[in-house]
Amino acid sequence: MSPILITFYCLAAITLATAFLTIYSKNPIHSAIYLVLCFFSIAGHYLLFNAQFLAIVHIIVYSGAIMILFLFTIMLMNLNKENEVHKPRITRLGAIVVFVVTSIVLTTIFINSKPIAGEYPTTGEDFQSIKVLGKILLNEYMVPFEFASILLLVAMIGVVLLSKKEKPGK
Amino acid sequence: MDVTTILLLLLVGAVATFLAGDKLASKVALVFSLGTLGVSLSLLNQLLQGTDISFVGTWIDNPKVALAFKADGLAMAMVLLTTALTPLIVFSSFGNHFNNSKNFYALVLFMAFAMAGTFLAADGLLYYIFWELALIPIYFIALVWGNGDAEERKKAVLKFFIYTLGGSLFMLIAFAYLYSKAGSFLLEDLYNLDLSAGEESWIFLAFFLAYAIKIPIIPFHTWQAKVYQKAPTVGTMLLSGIMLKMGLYSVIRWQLPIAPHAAKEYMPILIGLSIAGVIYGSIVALRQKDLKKLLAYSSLAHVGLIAAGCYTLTLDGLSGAVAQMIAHGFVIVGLFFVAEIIYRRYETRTITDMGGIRTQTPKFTSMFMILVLASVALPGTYNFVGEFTVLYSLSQANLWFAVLGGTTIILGAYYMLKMFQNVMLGETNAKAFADVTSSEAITLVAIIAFLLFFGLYPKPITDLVEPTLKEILAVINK
Amino acid sequence: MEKNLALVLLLSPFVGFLFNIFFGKKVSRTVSGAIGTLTVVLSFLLSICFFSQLNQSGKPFEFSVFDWIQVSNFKLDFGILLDQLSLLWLLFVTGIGSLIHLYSISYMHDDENMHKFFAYLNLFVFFMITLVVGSNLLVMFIGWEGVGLCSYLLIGFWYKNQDYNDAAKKAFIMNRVGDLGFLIGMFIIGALFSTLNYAEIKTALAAGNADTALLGVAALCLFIGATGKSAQLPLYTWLPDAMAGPTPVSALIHAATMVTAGIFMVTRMNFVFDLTPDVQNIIAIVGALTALVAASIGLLQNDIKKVLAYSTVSQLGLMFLALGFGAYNVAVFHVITHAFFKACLFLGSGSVIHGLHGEQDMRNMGGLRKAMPITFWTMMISTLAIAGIFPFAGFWSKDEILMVAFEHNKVLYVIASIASIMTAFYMFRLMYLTFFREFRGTEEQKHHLHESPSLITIPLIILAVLAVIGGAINLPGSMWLTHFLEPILGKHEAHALGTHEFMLMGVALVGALVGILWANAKYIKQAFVPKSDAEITGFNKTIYDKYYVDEFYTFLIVKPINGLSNFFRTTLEPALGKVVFSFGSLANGLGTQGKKIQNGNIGLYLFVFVIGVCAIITYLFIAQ
Amino acid sequence: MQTLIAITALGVFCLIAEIFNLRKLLVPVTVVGLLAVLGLTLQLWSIDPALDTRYTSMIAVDGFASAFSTLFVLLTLFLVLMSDTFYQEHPTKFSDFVAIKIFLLAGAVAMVSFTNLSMFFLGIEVLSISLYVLAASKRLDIKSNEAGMKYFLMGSFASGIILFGICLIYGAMMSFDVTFIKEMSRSAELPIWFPIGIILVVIGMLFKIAAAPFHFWAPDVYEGSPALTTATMSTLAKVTAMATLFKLLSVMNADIDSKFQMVIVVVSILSMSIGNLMALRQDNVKRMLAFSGISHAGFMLMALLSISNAGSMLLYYAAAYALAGIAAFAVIVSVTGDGGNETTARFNGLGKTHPLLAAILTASLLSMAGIPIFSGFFAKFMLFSQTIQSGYLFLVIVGVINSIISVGYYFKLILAMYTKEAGEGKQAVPLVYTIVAVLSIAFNIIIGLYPALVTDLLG
Amino acid sequence: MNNILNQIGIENYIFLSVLLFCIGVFGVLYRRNAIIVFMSIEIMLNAVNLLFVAFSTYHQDSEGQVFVFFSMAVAAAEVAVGLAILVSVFRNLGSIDIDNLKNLKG
Repeated sequence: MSPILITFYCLAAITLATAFLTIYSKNPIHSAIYLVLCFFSIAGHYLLFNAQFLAIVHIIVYSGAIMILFLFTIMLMNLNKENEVHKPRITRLGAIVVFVVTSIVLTTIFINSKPIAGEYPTTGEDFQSIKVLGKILLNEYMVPFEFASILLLVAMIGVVLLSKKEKPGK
Repeated sequence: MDVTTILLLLLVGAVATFLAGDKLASKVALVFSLGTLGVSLSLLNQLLQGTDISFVGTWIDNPKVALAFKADGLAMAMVLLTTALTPLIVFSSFGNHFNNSKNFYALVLFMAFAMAGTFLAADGLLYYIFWELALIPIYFIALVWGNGDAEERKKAVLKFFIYTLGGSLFMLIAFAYLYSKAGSFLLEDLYNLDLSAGEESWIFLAFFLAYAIKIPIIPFHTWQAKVYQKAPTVGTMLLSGIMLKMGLYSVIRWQLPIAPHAAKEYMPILIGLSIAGVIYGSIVALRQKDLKKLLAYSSLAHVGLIAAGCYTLTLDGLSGAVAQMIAHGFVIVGLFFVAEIIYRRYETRTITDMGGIRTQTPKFTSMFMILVLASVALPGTYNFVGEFTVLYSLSQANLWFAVLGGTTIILGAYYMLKMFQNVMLGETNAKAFADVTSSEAITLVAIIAFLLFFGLYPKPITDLVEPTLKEILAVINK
Repeated sequence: MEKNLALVLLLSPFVGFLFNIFFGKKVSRTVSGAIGTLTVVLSFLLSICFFSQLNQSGKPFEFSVFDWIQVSNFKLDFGILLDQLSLLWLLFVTGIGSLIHLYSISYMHDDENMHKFFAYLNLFVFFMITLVVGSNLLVMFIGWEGVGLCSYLLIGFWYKNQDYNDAAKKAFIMNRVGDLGFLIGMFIIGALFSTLNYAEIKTALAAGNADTALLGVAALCLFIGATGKSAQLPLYTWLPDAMAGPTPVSALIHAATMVTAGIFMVTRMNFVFDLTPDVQNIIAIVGALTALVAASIGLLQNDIKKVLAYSTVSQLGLMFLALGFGAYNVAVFHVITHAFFKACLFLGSGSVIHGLHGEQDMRNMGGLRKAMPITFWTMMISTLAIAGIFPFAGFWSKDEILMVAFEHNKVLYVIASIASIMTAFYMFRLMYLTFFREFRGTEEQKHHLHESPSLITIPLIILAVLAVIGGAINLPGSMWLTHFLEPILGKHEAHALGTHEFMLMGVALVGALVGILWANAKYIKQAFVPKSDAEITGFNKTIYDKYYVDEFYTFLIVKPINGLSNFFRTTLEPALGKVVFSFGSLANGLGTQGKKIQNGNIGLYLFVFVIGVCAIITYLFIAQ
Repeated sequence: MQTLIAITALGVFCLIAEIFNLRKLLVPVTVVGLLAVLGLTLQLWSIDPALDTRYTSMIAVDGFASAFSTLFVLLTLFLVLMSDTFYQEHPTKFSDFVAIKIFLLAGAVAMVSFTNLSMFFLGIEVLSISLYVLAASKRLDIKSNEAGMKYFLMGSFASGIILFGICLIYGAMMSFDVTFIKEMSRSAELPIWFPIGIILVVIGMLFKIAAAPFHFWAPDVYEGSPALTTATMSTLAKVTAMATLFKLLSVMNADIDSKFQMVIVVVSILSMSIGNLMALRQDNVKRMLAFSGISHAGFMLMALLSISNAGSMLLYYAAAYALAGIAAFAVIVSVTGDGGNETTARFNGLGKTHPLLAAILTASLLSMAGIPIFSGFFAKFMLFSQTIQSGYLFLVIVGVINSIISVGYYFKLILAMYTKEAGEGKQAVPLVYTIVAVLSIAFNIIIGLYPALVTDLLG
Repeated sequence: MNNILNQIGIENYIFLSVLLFCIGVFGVLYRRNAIIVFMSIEIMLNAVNLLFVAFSTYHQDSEGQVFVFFSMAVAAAEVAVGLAILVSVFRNLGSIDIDNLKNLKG
């Protein structure tokens, strides 16, 4: 049990637990907070891989932008109450069954598959620093990079479209 | 000039009729259908002189579909049936008033186009396309201009459409399969295909499903009576006069030569079914109260006999079947027209509401009588020639087939005469019944003249179709 | 030239038909009747020409008009054959036809549709000629069906009466039953010999290698055809009903000519029947039974025409009896004599009916002897002829039949004799009830009683004369008819007129006299008048109601078919329809159920989604 | 690549036009622009697609991509043409609607011409997000909201699955480049991640084309969305997803073993049957067409069974289906307008009041039902024929039975048009709808008469 | 630098991701509060992202990490649009209970 492995297990436990709690909490605010924690733990995983840039971006985007958006919305709708009626028992049972089945199925395939033999390759090259990522992003991945901007543009227009008030009548 | 002229003329006619507007539509349609008749007669002349009037062109490369129209004697006979009946049918409708008559007559011509195409096509897919195409106009004709309760009509017509379409889709599968084997849809290529017994068997059955529904052979006939009853008379005439023959023609042209071994194997069953249809149709017709329904069941009986003839796989059976197809085409159109003439005056199709018409209408009575007699195949009418030959071929196959099939001459006489008696005879009807108008008379006289002429002198038609039938038989027996 | 004349012979009545159909309404009734008559007379005259020619040359005249139907193994032409048999038939068909046409001019004069009547009558003659002169079976079949059609048209001539229409329909349909037999017979013969031409069949048969079993079936089928047309058991019931038609029609079609078509056909095909003795036996038995049954029914009928109709059936039975024994010439002889006297009887009864303005029930007649002397005497002569009284025509022909029967089969002889006695009885019963004692009708009828006009009486007289002398054509000893027909029927041993024969003649004569005396005793001495319908009881009622054969047929065939039809129409058809619809209903039902699953719940949708994913992955990667 | 750039530029133009209040110009310019794009695509294609060498690692234009791109541009053209009238109630949002449609087209083009999974993923997301927005775009209409919500929830769920699949493929292949993946998939012994990844991506795409059992969203979303959006989804989006699925499987040389084919067969049968059976009992026209679309997805899936040579067939089917769909929706939109009663009853008596529209709708329905001379027939026929050759006779029989069932509901609408009496008075129909309908049905019939026009495109 | 996966093992990350993904799926199915459902979807996406990075490290290849950026962009865009839709649903319906979204069915 190397320290790294221990760290991994800890992080993994936190990740899974917070993820689960996100879903399990009755109060949406709590869910959001757990989710933030979950994201942080995932960032921890990234750090574990030494992907610092990605970890930071992750925190900025998810915890910073997305979660704030969530929280805003929750506040906006005044949802910080535990008034959610549970789904009917059959549905919840179904959900649990699906959860179990899916986990088992997916896990089984991967267990059944051949374990990766031998050492993992180590090139020693830098592949995850800002510099390298930036180069790749703006050279090879130029088109998708630009295309992602279209995606965001569409999302922006879309949100505007959805929320813009129209002048009543013509 | 080749046979595409006929098709083009009909198609152009349909468009012209549509463009002519409601007032002129019927006349334009008549002109075009007569023109087509003229063209097809001149083409027939060319064919008889040995000119090749077939047409082969390319259409699609992948899948390989050719614009192949083969005009041999058999096809020409059927095309002539179509082009001869179409003007008659159009002309017969002059006494009716249709809303949107431009659409109506355009559809009639379009249907004639599709049917002529079905008879001519020598490429499987082309044939199938025409086959299906003929369904659409008749669907609308029956639906929009039909009579009786709208809901029931819709149901009946939809059933007809789905049923026939369903049957023919199985034929499409068969064609697709044949294509995958032969790499072409051309008739000759399909004829030359070597199929295993199992393949032949299911292909035969797939074809059979399509044709049995179209012809119809019991127990696939359930669409027929209702549709005949509900469709406008013009539609009924098109259906019974020509469209049923599409099925029978296809049996001869496609089903038998492509799957001859299966045909031989199933022969007793097929003839049995067909003859069961003869008897069944006759018996059901006995007690029909609706004139058009009665004629529908009589039609069921007659086509049963024709189908039986086809499935004997003998020259007699086939040539008798062709003769009977043509004869039945004319006579049933005439009879439905009679029903229509009565309807124009009495506005009823219920037989019990009629009776006692004869006193007032000597001409009409005579013509109706002759049609009835032709329908029961009295010697001297063309129907007799067909029925005789078919029954003869059946007797060659098995004497009992001939005996059972021959019951049609008894049962047919029974229901037709009973119908005639109830419709025409008896104490003078209180309601006045004007005798036939000259336009009505022309139609009926043309039909009667045809039936009597070829009844006494069927040789021209026999000579026309026999070489083709022999070729087909050669393929069947190869 | 000969060809053209033959065609004129054939087509002349057809021209009359066309004229009467298209222009009959426009010209006066007399003209239309005259034209109708003249065309038939023309045929008659031509027949005589051909007959005399044939008598000189002895060679039959055959030619083909045009090709007709072609089937794979043979071709049928529209051929005409004028030989001894067909000319014989032609003579009496056109001859009697002419007389009856003449008679009809007067008889039908009051009918508004007289031109149609003549048209149909002409058409009938045309078809009858076709039937007779055809050189192959199929041409005969045209005539065969054609006369059936005309019979239908004429029986239902007074179409306003639905009962008459029913009778007409019945006649046509029962004939068609026979026709089917005829067709099948033709098919077998066609298949066997690849021809339907009489001469060719004969040649082929002479060559000998025919499948006799199959030939037997063919012969039987042809005979079935004959039973339909010639009203034999079991298809005879249409003939009495056919009396619904105008009386000249009954005389021409249902007594003299059409009903003999069956005999003509069997005679024509004698070479086939000769090879099939079993079938011949059947024919004989059927003939004898028919003669007996019909005669017994005739005993108690009260309708004057019905009596004659049953008498016709019975006489036809006798002819078939003769045919069954291979005595074609005898049968033909009886056909001819029967044509004379039966036509005369019908026409006489028509005269009576005419005189009584449509009354047909003998219970309302009586004592007409004085009012209608010519009618009475001509009918009396014919009655004596049919009863078989020496030396009238019927005596000779009937006697021959009985003789033949005696030779071959004693039982059938007895049956035939009984039938003869009955014939004598009911014919005299008819005469007594009609012409003797006092009139039983209404005062008004009595007031109007009169002899018929000369156009009616002249044919009666001619026919009566023929009924007297008709026997001359085949008197024992000369046997002209038999010799005349030898080219067709082969040589028949002429009966030597020994004591045996004379004895039989005597027996027959005595039998006839017994019948007459019996009738005399009952209807003249006891002045018995048949009771009204309701009072008839017991076995008499059974006979009066014709052994309930019609009811039996109705019960056995008509009712089941109609029941079946109703069942098919009301039950099976909708059921079959439902089968098709049930697929649609099934699809619709599935759709309706499906709508419940599609309940708008995202959770459910995703649930199915995930289950689908799991299923696919499990199938692909886990399940081996 | 140029096509993509041009489309994007056009989209951006729309947004700028809004700023300068050029709304009147918007549709004409967009239409002209799209025509130019169409010309550009065709021209590039006719020269040699391979010449477009820039960024081939991301976008490569081959015949398949060009052909489908052309079809997409054409469909978008029709949709944009209809937008003018359709959105006239929303003048302030109009340019947004058009812009989103154009970007949606960009996404679609990216989806068929990708050579890198990232482009594929982004393309599908652009398409999806545009559709989420369009579905929910009637902000005051609860149905539209619901449709958007459902579509979004399920769509992003499916996106997650696709992403997971891509991730596994990456894990197995160490690359997103499909040419690289193709080579690798041939040579090396693969970790199981690869097939699983493929399957997950395929499942995600099955969701997008609304194949059973991943179809549940479609009817609800189609019904709730504004009619024009429904038209977009059922034509453009569906054929895009189908083409992409086809391309994915063909370019990645995914080993379609018999087991996988079995899955396709089952999904195809399920889709056809469920789609058709459910459509029988629908009263809402859009909903009915949604189910019809599900069944068509099932039909199109047959193309995957003979992936090596079914490309042109799929193109033909897609074109036939989409053109018929556009024609049908043009009529539906012109009858129902934006919202309101969309039941079949609304079409009562259309045959009398608007014979031309009725005829077009009839024709398009007949085409979908697969009646000859309409291209739908050839589409089905070629597919059947190909499937028979691949040895799936059983599947074809099921397909035929389903074709028969489908006539039942298509004709329900036709019956309503021709046999029932019109309920309301005659309403005016904007000319542009009629034009679009006529054009698209004309295209449909033309390719029905000359299938070679389309089938020869891909050799 | 040593490949860190030598000490953890790629399988562990796969299982972690799978479990996380499944939890996300579970959340989608289990909850009826739309916002939590969104969060669950975010969890799913993050599970994938995590796996991407793991694979990226496994292959010592940067493309995986690049992809994560796109994935984040997509997630952001989705969330933005999703929340916009959510808000308009909330406005019209007064609730964000997805079980209330049952107008469209049948």
